Amino acid sequence: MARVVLVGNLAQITGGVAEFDLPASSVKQLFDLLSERHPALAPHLAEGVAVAIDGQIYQDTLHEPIGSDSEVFLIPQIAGG
Amino acid sequence: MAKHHVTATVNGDEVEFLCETEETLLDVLRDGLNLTGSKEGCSSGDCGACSVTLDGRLVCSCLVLGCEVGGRRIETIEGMARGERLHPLQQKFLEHAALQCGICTPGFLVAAKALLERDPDPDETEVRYWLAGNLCRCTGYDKIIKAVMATAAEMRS
Amino acid sequence: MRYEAPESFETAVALLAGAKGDARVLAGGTDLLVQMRADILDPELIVDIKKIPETRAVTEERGGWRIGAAVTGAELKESARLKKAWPGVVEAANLIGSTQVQGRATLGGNLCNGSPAADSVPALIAAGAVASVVGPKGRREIPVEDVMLGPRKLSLQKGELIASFFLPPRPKGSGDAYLRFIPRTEMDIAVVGAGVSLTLDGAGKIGAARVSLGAVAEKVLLVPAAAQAMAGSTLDQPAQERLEAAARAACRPIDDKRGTVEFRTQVAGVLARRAALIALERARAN
Amino acid sequence: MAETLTTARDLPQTYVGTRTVRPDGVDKVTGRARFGADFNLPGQLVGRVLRSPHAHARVVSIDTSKAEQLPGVKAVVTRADFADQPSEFIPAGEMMINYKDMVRNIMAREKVLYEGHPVAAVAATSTAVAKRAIKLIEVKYEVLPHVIDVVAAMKPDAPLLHDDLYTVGVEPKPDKPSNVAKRIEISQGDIEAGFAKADLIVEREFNTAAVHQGYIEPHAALASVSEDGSAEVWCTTQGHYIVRAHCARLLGLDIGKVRVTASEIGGGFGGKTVVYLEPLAVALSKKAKRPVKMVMSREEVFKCSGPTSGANVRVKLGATKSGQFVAAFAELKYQAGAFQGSPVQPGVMCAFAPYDIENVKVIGYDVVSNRPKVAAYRAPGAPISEFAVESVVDEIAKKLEIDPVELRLQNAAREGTKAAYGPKFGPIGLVDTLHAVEKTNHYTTPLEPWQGRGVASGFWFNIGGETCASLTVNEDGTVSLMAGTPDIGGLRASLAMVAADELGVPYEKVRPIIGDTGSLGFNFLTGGSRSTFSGSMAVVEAARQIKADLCRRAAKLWEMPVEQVTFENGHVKPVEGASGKGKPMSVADMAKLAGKTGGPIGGYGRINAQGAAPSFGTHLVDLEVDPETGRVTILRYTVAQDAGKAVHPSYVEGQFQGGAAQGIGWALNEEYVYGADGRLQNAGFLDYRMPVASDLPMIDAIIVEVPNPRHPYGVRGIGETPIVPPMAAIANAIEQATGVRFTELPMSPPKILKALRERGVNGRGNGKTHG
Repeated sequence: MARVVLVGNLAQITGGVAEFDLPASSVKQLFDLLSERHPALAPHLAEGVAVAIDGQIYQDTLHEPIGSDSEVFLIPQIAGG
Repeated sequence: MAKHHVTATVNGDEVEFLCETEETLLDVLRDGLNLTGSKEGCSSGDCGACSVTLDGRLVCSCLVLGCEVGGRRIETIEGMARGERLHPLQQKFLEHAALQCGICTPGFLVAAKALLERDPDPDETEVRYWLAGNLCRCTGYDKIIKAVMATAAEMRS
Repeated sequence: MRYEAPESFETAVALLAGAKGDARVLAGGTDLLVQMRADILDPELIVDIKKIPETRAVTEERGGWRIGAAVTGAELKESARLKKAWPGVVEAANLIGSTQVQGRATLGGNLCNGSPAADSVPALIAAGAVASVVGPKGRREIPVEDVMLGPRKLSLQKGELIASFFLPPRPKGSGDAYLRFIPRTEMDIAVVGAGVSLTLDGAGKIGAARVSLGAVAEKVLLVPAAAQAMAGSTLDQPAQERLEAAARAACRPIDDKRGTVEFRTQVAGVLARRAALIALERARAN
Repeated sequence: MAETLTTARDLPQTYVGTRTVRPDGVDKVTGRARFGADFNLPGQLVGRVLRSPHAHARVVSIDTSKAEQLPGVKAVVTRADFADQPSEFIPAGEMMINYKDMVRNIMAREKVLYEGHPVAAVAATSTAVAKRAIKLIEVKYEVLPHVIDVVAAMKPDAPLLHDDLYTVGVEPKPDKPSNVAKRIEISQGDIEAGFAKADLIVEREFNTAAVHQGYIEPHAALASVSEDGSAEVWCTTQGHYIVRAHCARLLGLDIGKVRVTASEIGGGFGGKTVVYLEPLAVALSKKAKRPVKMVMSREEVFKCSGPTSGANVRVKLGATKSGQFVAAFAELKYQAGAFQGSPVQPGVMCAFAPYDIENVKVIGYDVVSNRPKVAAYRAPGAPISEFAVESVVDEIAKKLEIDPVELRLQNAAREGTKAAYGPKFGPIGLVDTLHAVEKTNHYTTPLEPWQGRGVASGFWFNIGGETCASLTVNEDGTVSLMAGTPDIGGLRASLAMVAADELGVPYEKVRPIIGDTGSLGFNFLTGGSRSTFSGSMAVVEAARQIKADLCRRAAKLWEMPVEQVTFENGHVKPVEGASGKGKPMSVADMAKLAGKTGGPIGGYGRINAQGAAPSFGTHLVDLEVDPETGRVTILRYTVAQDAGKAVHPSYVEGQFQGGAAQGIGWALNEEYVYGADGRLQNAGFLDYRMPVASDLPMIDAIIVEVPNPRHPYGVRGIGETPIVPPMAAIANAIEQATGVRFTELPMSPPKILKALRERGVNGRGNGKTHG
């Protein structure tokens, strides 16, 4: 089970729950599982959330694999100047 | 009011152009003579991107009227290289990476050339003050100053 | 917009006097062109005075100096004898803008732009410079401190223009200096400017002196009280303090984007003192 | 000069890491390079914009009839020419964009929200006619009260900019609109418990002014729309695919029918990641059926294009006696300008990123006010929050009498540290930069009275993103490289070096260009310190395809199984011990046979670059304060930053030096000054005081290289981090010089003199710096 943490305002949408243990093996599966549990999260996940898997930040990619003991953070997307 | 008919020498060539009173030398160079190497950064003499020499004197071409330059000698960035040979300043700017975006580069080169023609051995402070009217937002000036100093040293030897 | 470049004062004066709309004198153009581009000015006539010989000459006259109104700062710097006699004036003219601007900007333009922050004006006033003005009624001489009345307001009449400036002869033991405060090292308009000219008496004490302050009032000020504060002294600590106090007392500045009343007043004293010390050092070496 | 502390893994690199002459260099030193305003087309018209003189007003009516009748006027556009857009954040060009706001920012609709807000635009046969036409447009305004300051804008009775803006991120949902678009919060641990453990708590409030990117080239765009509705645009931008996306959306065009070519770009720093003139030029050209060219004046650049936020920041940091940080709190209020979208989110995430702190909470507010909408500026948001934090860190160091570098080393984030924003860091170089600075003789040179030395660190995430690059091997063996992200500061040189190393061809034989939007697939913009990082990955991918193809071709020529052919050191050759015969052939040899072996040789890298790694930096500054005038003179400056691997060390140093210079300007003199009328008072280079050459010393650049394991050459983005540390480094140095801590930017002479006098700090200084 991957440990999944919502950073910042996303936790408000899940009623304050910020941490989950989820059997996801890819970012897409993770998003699907989260959306199932908290349908209100779905638009936000489609709307620009970056995923940090074991410290590595991925922006905008659905196919990145997630390990069974991975630590995953959902954080806001970053652009830059 | 009819346009002014002006004849001048630009980079060694005699040129003729027509201009309105309010058109600046920079307008004339860029729009009339298609010499777009001189850049318009502010139109108020505060950035130096439009630097040219007028009878050998360094000026901002945005602060000179086109109708003032009749019979005078203008040198722009386009006249700096001789045939295939770059001016030593141009060469040193390349070697020292003294440019990033490059928009201020023509103005710096024209201004630095005017400095070295007056003073072949300026110290760092003199170079910095001479070039204080040329704004660069990319480089922090470090490599520009080094390139000018290196050129001066090479031209002296 | 008409552009004329007459070769004589008679023609220039006739053009200016006869203009129906706004008529402007063009010398270096470093203020005029900026204001035209920003749509602050839209003159009907521009009279370029640079083809009139007197406006472009630097000559020694009656032991003093005549400087054409359209001589640029860069040209002043190239006159070694002038630089030796009036270093403060030459330095002040070369604080106007960048190298590029110094290649164009003139003493006449700097004064007639009518800015209380003009760099060359406090130095000219401290030097006791007199403007030679030509106009429809002929020529008249006006002390520089009487040319500017307030921001963009001059005492010149329609058709009048400044032909040249006269800097008086320099007795032995004289020195002048100009300092200005700007936030950067270059390219700014003075937040405060201070010009000092002085002559030592036989005993090495300060005799005749003039102090002028820029950017601390609606026009550049001549401050006789500041000159009196150091008269008869060698600029020792008490004289320095008197000078600073007198300079500050003369200030009536405004708060604006470039500085506050408090800052300008405080720094005016500091610059007056620092400029006086430089002028004194020069006088002693002279 | 650069000092390499560690080296990237050993690759057969001939060019990467060397100081080549950039391929676009000659054009830039001869005036030949074409920037935004240097393009012209036959029949082109001049476009100009009528802008609001008011900070806040309802636009009651716009009458363009007189302007339209003026001879020479070919088109006039207003709000009526742009369809309204729904209020929702939708993905466009890899960013989330609210087009309801964007369509209003490029052309005011119901209200004007800042001085300079566009109200109408005209296209005419000359500048003079266009200027006259602008004056003939009659606009009736109902002037409304305005608000400029961020704290004032948050008050319940503040003038309201948008009556449909409800604060997101607060529970319960507000029932009244306000100027606060968003509240965000990140936290970990328990800050109350953390502060309870602290022996020393320092709490300070900071204010920073809005500052502009200050690129020397004004915005410029040339658009030509043909009768069949296809549009071509030439403009100066950090991302021409983004321009394409926005123009297509705002004008209802198919993306495939809009072709955008990026000119050479005269600086951007984030400010050219958005559109201002481009959609107006397209709309005018569509209406006039002629090309329309628009160029901003410098005044327009300052009044109407994005500065970055000014802000109000409160920081509280707790430490034990031994110097361990145990709890951190910050509250950030950022100006967004007239529409939501300040960089407060990254500001929140970056605030404490350089440190390993167990208990952290950061709250941020995104606040609209009657200023131009902010745009990205180099490490958007980070310089503001890190200025505040690094100032407080310095104060803790002084109070605990610990060397400021040592205190940072003690608390520095390292590989495995959990960042304040959540995830753990991979290999990072903060500690290395601190050590690098400590080892300089700069750090130990004695100071004189009125001089101070300051140190500060900084962090930026860096990003990757969608990127394309193609490599074509020409008949003579030369290589054409095409990239899709504008080259602001040496990208073409870096990519050509990578291509040369990958293919084993001479650097001079690789000619890189930036393609237009029709030439390559989508590219995200040049920003986020991504273009060398991502572009080089796309080039490596394109080269990989070429190498594989060459092996296939050689295998056929040699009648060998492809597995027995390899590409090494620029040559295809049989693997060691292969059965068949075949003499090694270079890329140029293969190029000669291209037609006979299957046609042109090329590779096309199309990637979404992942694996971007953060860059940390530490700055060291010496300065002198003139106690009689408040003037600060920068005496000496050193930057140490982790580049992962410096592809072109000179341009890496250039980024360090340029970022430091911008930060020095931000620290000392740059600011947006507004009058009581809500109008900007210093919209020009004369009074918006960016550093000039005589203001600065040489800036020593130390390149630290802690390789990024996710990049084939170890590269990290480096462009943004250098602007983060200077403000705090300078504030910390001024504190050392004078004993007074400054918490308001810019630290301009009037403020410094006032503070010194109020605290009775006086003296005549060293007399080295004249007024």
